[in-house]
Amino acid sequence: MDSTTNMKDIEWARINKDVLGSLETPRITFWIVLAVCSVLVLCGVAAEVYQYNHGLGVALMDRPHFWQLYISNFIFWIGMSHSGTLLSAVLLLTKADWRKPIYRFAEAMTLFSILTAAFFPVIHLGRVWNLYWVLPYPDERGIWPNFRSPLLWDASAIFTYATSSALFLYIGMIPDLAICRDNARGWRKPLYTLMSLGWMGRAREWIAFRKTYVLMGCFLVPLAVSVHSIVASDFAMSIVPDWHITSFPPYFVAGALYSGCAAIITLFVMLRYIFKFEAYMTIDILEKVAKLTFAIAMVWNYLNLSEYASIWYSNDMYEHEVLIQKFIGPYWPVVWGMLLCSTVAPFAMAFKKFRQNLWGMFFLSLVIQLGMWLERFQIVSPSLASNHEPWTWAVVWPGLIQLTITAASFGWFTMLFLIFCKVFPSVSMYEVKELVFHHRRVSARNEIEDLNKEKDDMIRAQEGLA
Amino acid sequence: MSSKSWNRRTFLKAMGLGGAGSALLLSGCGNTDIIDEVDLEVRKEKVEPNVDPQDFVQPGVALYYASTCRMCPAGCNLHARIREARVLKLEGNPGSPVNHGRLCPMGQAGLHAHYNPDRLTKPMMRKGGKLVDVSWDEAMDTLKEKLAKKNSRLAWLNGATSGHHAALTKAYLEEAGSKNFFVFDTLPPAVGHAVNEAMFGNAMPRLDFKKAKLILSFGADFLATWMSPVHFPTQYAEFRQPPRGTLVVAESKMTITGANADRWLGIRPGTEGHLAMALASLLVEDPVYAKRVPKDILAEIKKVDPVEVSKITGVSSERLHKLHHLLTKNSPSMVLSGSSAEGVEYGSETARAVLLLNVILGNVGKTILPRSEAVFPDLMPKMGGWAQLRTFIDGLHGGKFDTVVVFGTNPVYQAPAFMKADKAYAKAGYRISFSMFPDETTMASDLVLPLDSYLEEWNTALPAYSPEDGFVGVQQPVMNPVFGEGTTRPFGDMMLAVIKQMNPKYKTWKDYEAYVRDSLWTMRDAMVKPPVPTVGGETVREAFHNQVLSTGYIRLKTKPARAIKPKLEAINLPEAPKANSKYPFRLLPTARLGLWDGRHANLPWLQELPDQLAEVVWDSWVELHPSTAKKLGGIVTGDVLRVSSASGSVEVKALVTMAIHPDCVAIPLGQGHTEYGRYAKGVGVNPYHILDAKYDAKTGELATFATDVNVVKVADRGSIVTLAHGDLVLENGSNSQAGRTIVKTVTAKQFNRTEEA
Amino acid sequence: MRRGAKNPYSFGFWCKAVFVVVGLLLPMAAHADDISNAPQPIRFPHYIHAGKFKIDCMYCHTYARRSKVSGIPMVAKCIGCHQHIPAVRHKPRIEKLFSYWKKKEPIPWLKVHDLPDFVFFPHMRHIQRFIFQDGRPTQQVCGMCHGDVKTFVTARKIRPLTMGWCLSCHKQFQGTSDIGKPAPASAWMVPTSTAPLMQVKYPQPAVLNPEHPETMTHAEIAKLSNQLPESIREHLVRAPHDCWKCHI
Amino acid sequence: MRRRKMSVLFALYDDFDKARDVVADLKILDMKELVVEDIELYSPIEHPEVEEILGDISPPIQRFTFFGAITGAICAFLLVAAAAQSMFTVQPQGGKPVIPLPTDLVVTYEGTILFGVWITLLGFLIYSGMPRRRLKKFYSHKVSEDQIGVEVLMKPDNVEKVRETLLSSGALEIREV
Amino acid sequence: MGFGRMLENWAAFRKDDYYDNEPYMWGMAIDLNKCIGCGACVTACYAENNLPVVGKYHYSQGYAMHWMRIERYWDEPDGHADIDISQKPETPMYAHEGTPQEDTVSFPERGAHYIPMLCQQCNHAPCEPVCPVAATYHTPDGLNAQVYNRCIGSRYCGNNCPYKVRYFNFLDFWKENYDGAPLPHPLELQLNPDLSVRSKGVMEKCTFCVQRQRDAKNAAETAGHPNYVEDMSFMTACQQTCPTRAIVFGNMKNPKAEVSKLWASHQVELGRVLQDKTEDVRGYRVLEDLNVEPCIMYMDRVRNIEA
Repeated sequence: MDSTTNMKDIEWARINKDVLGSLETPRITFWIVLAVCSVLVLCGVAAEVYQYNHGLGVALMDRPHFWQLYISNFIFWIGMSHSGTLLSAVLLLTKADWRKPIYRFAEAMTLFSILTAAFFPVIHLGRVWNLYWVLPYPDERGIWPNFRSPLLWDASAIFTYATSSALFLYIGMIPDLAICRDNARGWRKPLYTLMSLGWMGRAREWIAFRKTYVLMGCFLVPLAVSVHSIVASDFAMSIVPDWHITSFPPYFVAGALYSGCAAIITLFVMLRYIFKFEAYMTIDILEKVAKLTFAIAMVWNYLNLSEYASIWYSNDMYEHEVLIQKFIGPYWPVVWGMLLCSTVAPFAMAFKKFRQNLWGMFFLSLVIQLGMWLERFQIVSPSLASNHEPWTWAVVWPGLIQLTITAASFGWFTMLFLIFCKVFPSVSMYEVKELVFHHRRVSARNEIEDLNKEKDDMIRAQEGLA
Repeated sequence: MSSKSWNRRTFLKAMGLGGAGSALLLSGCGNTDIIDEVDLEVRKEKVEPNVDPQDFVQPGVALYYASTCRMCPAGCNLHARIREARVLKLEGNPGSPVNHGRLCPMGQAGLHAHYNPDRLTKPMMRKGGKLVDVSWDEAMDTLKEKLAKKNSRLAWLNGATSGHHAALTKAYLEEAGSKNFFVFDTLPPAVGHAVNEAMFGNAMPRLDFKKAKLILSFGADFLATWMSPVHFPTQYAEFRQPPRGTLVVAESKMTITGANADRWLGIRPGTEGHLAMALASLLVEDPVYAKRVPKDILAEIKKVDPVEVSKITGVSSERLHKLHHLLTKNSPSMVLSGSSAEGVEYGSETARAVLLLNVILGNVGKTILPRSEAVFPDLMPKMGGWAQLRTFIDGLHGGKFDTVVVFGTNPVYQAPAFMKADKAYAKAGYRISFSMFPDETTMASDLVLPLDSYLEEWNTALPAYSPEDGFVGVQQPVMNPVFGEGTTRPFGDMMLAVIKQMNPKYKTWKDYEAYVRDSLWTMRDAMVKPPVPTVGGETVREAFHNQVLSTGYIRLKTKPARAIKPKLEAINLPEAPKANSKYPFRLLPTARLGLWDGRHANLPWLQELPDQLAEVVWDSWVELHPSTAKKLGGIVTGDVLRVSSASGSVEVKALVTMAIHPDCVAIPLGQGHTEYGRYAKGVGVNPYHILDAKYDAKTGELATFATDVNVVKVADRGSIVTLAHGDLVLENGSNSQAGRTIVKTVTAKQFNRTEEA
Repeated sequence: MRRGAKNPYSFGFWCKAVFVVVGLLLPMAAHADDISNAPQPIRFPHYIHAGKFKIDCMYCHTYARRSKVSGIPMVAKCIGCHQHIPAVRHKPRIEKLFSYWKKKEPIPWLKVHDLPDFVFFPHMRHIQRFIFQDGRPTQQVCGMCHGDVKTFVTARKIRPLTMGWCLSCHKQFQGTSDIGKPAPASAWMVPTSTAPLMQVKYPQPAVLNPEHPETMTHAEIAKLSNQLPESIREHLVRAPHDCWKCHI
Repeated sequence: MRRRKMSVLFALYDDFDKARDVVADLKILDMKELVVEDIELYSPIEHPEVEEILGDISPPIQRFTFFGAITGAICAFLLVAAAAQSMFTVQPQGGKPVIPLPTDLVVTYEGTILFGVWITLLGFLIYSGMPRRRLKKFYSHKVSEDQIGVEVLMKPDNVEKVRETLLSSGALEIREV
Repeated sequence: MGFGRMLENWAAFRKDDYYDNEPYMWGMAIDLNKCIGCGACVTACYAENNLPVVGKYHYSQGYAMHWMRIERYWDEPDGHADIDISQKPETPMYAHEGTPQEDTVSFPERGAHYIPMLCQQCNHAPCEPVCPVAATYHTPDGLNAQVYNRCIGSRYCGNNCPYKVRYFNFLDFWKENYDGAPLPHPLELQLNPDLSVRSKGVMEKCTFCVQRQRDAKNAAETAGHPNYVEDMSFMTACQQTCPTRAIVFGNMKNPKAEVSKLWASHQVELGRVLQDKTEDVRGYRVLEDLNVEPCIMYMDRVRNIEA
């Protein structure tokens, strides 16, 4: 099962050929998916324009439900971004080699899910055209945004996260861009030349590069944690029953990693199929990711249950109400669906057979993501539905506009991601080379040891004869 | 129609030009919007100066004019807030004894009647079967030709009216030599008035809430729709001050009054009289009470068996004794009988039985106070009721009238289907309608004369229930006609123009304003405190008018009232209502504070004001008790039911509530218009249309609460729009506080103990 | 794209495009705001009335000291003077004025100083403060916002009348302290004269405000004010530091 | 004394070990008589060992990071606690304490990371001598693919010695500039 | 100047009595013993504050814009067992049956629980700190202000309001009135020029009729006593129209004002979560336990349980 067997006899040249080939000729599936996504995006744009002209009423929220799907999508996408950081930064710092073939698209996923998430607070605004008022710039009115509002913390956190992860992705790509530059033709040539900053693979460059990369990794890990904690504080800082919970930040972070890992599995299988990366994205890497996902799933479940428990024992009338309404109230399909998808389903990953089943994992990852999406919805809506004021209790389900824009966000994300994979190497060539190099080293050392052993045996045999 | 001399009227005109045309006025606040990109008008803003205003007129500074509210017969006194010649807000007149500076929802919504987009702005005549706009000259000529002559076959149907409108109408009818003057208004309790008249010698004796320690109301919704929606609540507030009076309400469907009762007795419909008799029989066991009633009636009372009654009414006998105990303990008390008690075939019997309690308890003279006779009888309010409408419609059916004038009421909409009011109205020779709105009757008329709103015309109005004798409310225009000159006209001007042709002595008055001013001036000597000039250089008459107009009402000297000597008659209540297997439920067409009897259905604010108990907006509904709903096969709120009586059926959404007796279903009044403008047309149903032809035996009033109906479910759950719009709330059934203490309650004993000091 | 092919959308091209667009938009934007060339029904010569004859602003705009709005003089006021000035009766604009008067119609002036509708500017307060308390000359005070009207023909909007512009003045007069505790009047008020405050009499409306007792004497007010806490009692005048003073 | 123009030899090897050997040889040669001015290694992947071959060339990027983080913290804190406070009229503070600590901490934290990352990038660019406008003449695509390049800088009269040293350890190709 | 303000703000770090020197602190007291739930206050609010009529459809969606609503509850809350809500209800006879009904029928025999719910103008308002652009803030008068033209419609305040008395303009109710048509002429003539008409995407709420306050203060300042507005010299629209005088509004900094007297006599104090009240005193504030410090005191509903 050890991957050295197949990894070590990959020619470096072949690595270049395969990965660069992925930029040229994908399967037809690529174009189909791309077309579907762009249609979705167009629908979303139309919906948004309609909402912009008529006001948020067309999105069918109502008085207690001032927030709904837009915000839960926001949390969902922000959460998805975390796994990228996990794979690239955390595993980088922990020197886990198996990350090398897959961390590139994980990072890309991070970046694009942030870009997707960043749309939602804007779409959600009642007066989008005044968005710039949240920026702290010295205007003539002499009024600054209210930094006490967690929404501004969001803004700062997301800005930092987006730029940092973009830089992280870019820096990590420079050597590969150099490779592309050396092999590209046509319009790609100037692009890569520009972006590879004249990388020549000198020793100095390599050393500075490695240092920078590690340092950035050190920054990204706490950053990722802080970002989702801040998103959680949007809720934890309010007094809405069942939002005002101390354990929300860790709960959100765990959920984020959970859904993110599931997303990685999805994209893993997708890329492996579309770009024919069977040689690099091997089954055992998939299994490693699955193990990781399973562990995180257990953490998330623990936090989820502990939240229920803490509410139950808190003896707080308002929160009890919400909890009960969650399970037997009108939102029960959402809550039970979430529990089914993201608490029960992941136990399939306890079995090795399943972990190594490519399409099984693909399906499971989709289920888990659905579950986590429902989780975000059941965080936002039921609390608002049965709030402090019994008179205003109400149930409202997201309308067509909200759903369209949600679907569009998925399309938008996938579209950006596929385009990225088409333009930039989605598998880090130099790191795979390093992987191969080390495997060769290891196997070479083994051979030498074998030879020595034979020699000793012969010597011992001769001594025995003598 | 208006003078050209520079007096206050012309100031209004000059000021009003802005108000008449558009909102573009001084101060640039005409269009108020938080972002300029959205403007209520497209043009660049203009500033239009006054031509020649009085010196107290300042743009940007609000003025208050005193007038009188005519949204219902209660006749509250107003202060209208004016800015830039637009009336912006109506407040109560603090000095007024009627409303003490307060107003009800309808009074507040008077602005929407005044500014209503559906108001008639042009006179219309029926030519070739359809109504067409005509010029005022033509309309007035036709009016004079039709009315300005002796004509005994002329019939005049009026809404509840008072003051100089009433006087002028009376004068005209005398000139025309017609006796056919009918007054029809739905809500005033005609039966109660008749019984009061017979018993206490006055249709509406004065009620002293402050003195009463206990109020026992048999369906008298005095906090909302019982004659004065504002005056009685103000008195109620006093009544609830420590030491706090107790309110017990016995009715079949909870009204606002019932919702504020200390004890609400949901009794079976139509058995209020029996309950009263039972109480009487318990009371007269005590000789102190017994000696207050003559022998024959006493014997009759003694015949009543409380146990039997508690079976009939559904009020347990221990409750009866508790009530008896309360009545004996809290004296003086006050017993009121209201529409829902009187709206049955034996209504006057019930009313007499109820009011008899006042006599037995000796409240007469303590809380039921006499009135002195009217100073100017012509000005007194004319209430009327179904009986007069009945004779009017019978007359129409009999082809007795060739010319019919309808003013201030809407029979075609109000009258039950069996009366065939529309057909009868069609039979009339020539139909003239004075109206502000395109209501059903107006649209069926031959000549339609658009009226000024009550905020645009001169008049006097006397309250239906007057807290003081000799109280006259003065009404003056607070702004120019909204739609400008030559659109709408005041009723008074038109009638004056007609009378002038018949009697030259009316020529002395240029217009109705002069007529009202003069007649007010003639009242000067009868006033309690005639105004005297305060400012130098002011003639007595100027001073009189300025002060009367700025006060908004006048008080007249009255002779001391003679004490009430109750005249009691025999009471013969029928047995308990018979079982009716075909129509098992009793239909209660209950009035809403807001839509009233349907005349306010075209006011958006009132349509959007939730019903005070059902919390429903913009709709009709039928209320059932949960047990009834269960019995009918699990009806839930929102189901569409067909409510059918012997004379018709309506389809309306169900609303399951506990505040109604299981024997009856209640449909609110006010909706179900087929005309009457964009806000009212096609909203809800009108329960009056399915009433049976049952009349009160004595007074001949229509028994509106005597119709039995059957209820079947025709469609599954639709949406019913309530203030608490949430499904969660609806599914919780009764809106509960879910354990939160949003409204806490303490007992009256604690209340008195802590707040007596 | 082929090498060496001239890129039609070069950087320079975009620069030109932006320049042209802005060049087109700017005058339009400027025009949208400035209606000084708007056709007023009567070309009212301020420079004659305020300049040549030195008529006090508040003689015509008489509401300014009593009301939120300065107000356009009533037609009767114009007539009141002009019926005694036969010298100019023949002028077309005076003819027009009289024709309005005969028809008893208001003159449909176009609004020049048109604030956004969510801004509320009480003329009364500013007049009270600067003319009657500081005793500054009227034209100077009105000129703070309306410019040197005595040189205009019809009024023009020459100040931006934006929030920043308002604040520029208010901050200055507000003093440094705006955290809760108001600055005493001496902190920012520069009395230029010791003229006594002019008493402004409100004309008596038809009826008093509802629920409004007859106005109290100063003794009563003093008595009542003494019941207020010490810190509140001292007479403080200050510029607004509260959005709701101007925006509702 | 007048410096003479240097000449460069660039050799390609198919294996890192060979490259390492040749560097060692060149060092020995250099010890005998000073021929080599400078040696640079070109590789498609990172070889941490080159540090001890070519001597310590480790750049102090972490200092950039450190100062960047400090700057970021200060700027962000000033943004909230100073700039904002100086801009606030009484209105936004609404009668509450004017230095909201959680906010300050959060924004400071984010600012720290933001500046830290950017300035680290700056340090990287400086020490790796990038961005470079054009590549060196002898640069070969092979380097970015699978071969190791050794660049030797020397006086022109030493070219031959070095060349045979390079050839001796099996250079696939040698370019001279 | 900015720098000076910064220093002052820092000097005032952790200072929490900014508004103690302010002359005004508007408060309200609502007597549920008097309130009959007629809804006059609601209509008055519509008339005074330019509230749009949204029509049936939008009302059903929960877009209603009444700043003030009258809630009607049927049940008695817990902890009030002294009110006997467990009356054994009478068993009525159905006319169409001869026999008494088996299942006992229950009526709300103590009537309804009416409570006018409007913005409580909290002193620890949860809506204030969460607004990203500081469009809602606390005025020196102790009001909870909402600046419409600053609002960008993030609706965070609406979520955070425990009373749910913030109303969001989901649509442009003036351009798309109750039936999608713009507000018909001449209804726009009624609009109150003293305050603005809100457009779509803006949060709005009860302001204690701030436009009336402003006029009253102007009058007081002109009359020469800028820090003293006579009690009852102006009223909020709801107070002015309330037929039973259940609503009392005034300046709580003025000890002689009726509202301050009521608060004092009912032993409700601003600035404390748990009031130490003697038994049976009726004053309380809704959802007091959230420590949001409402400026509206309610007085318990009263029922005579001997009846």
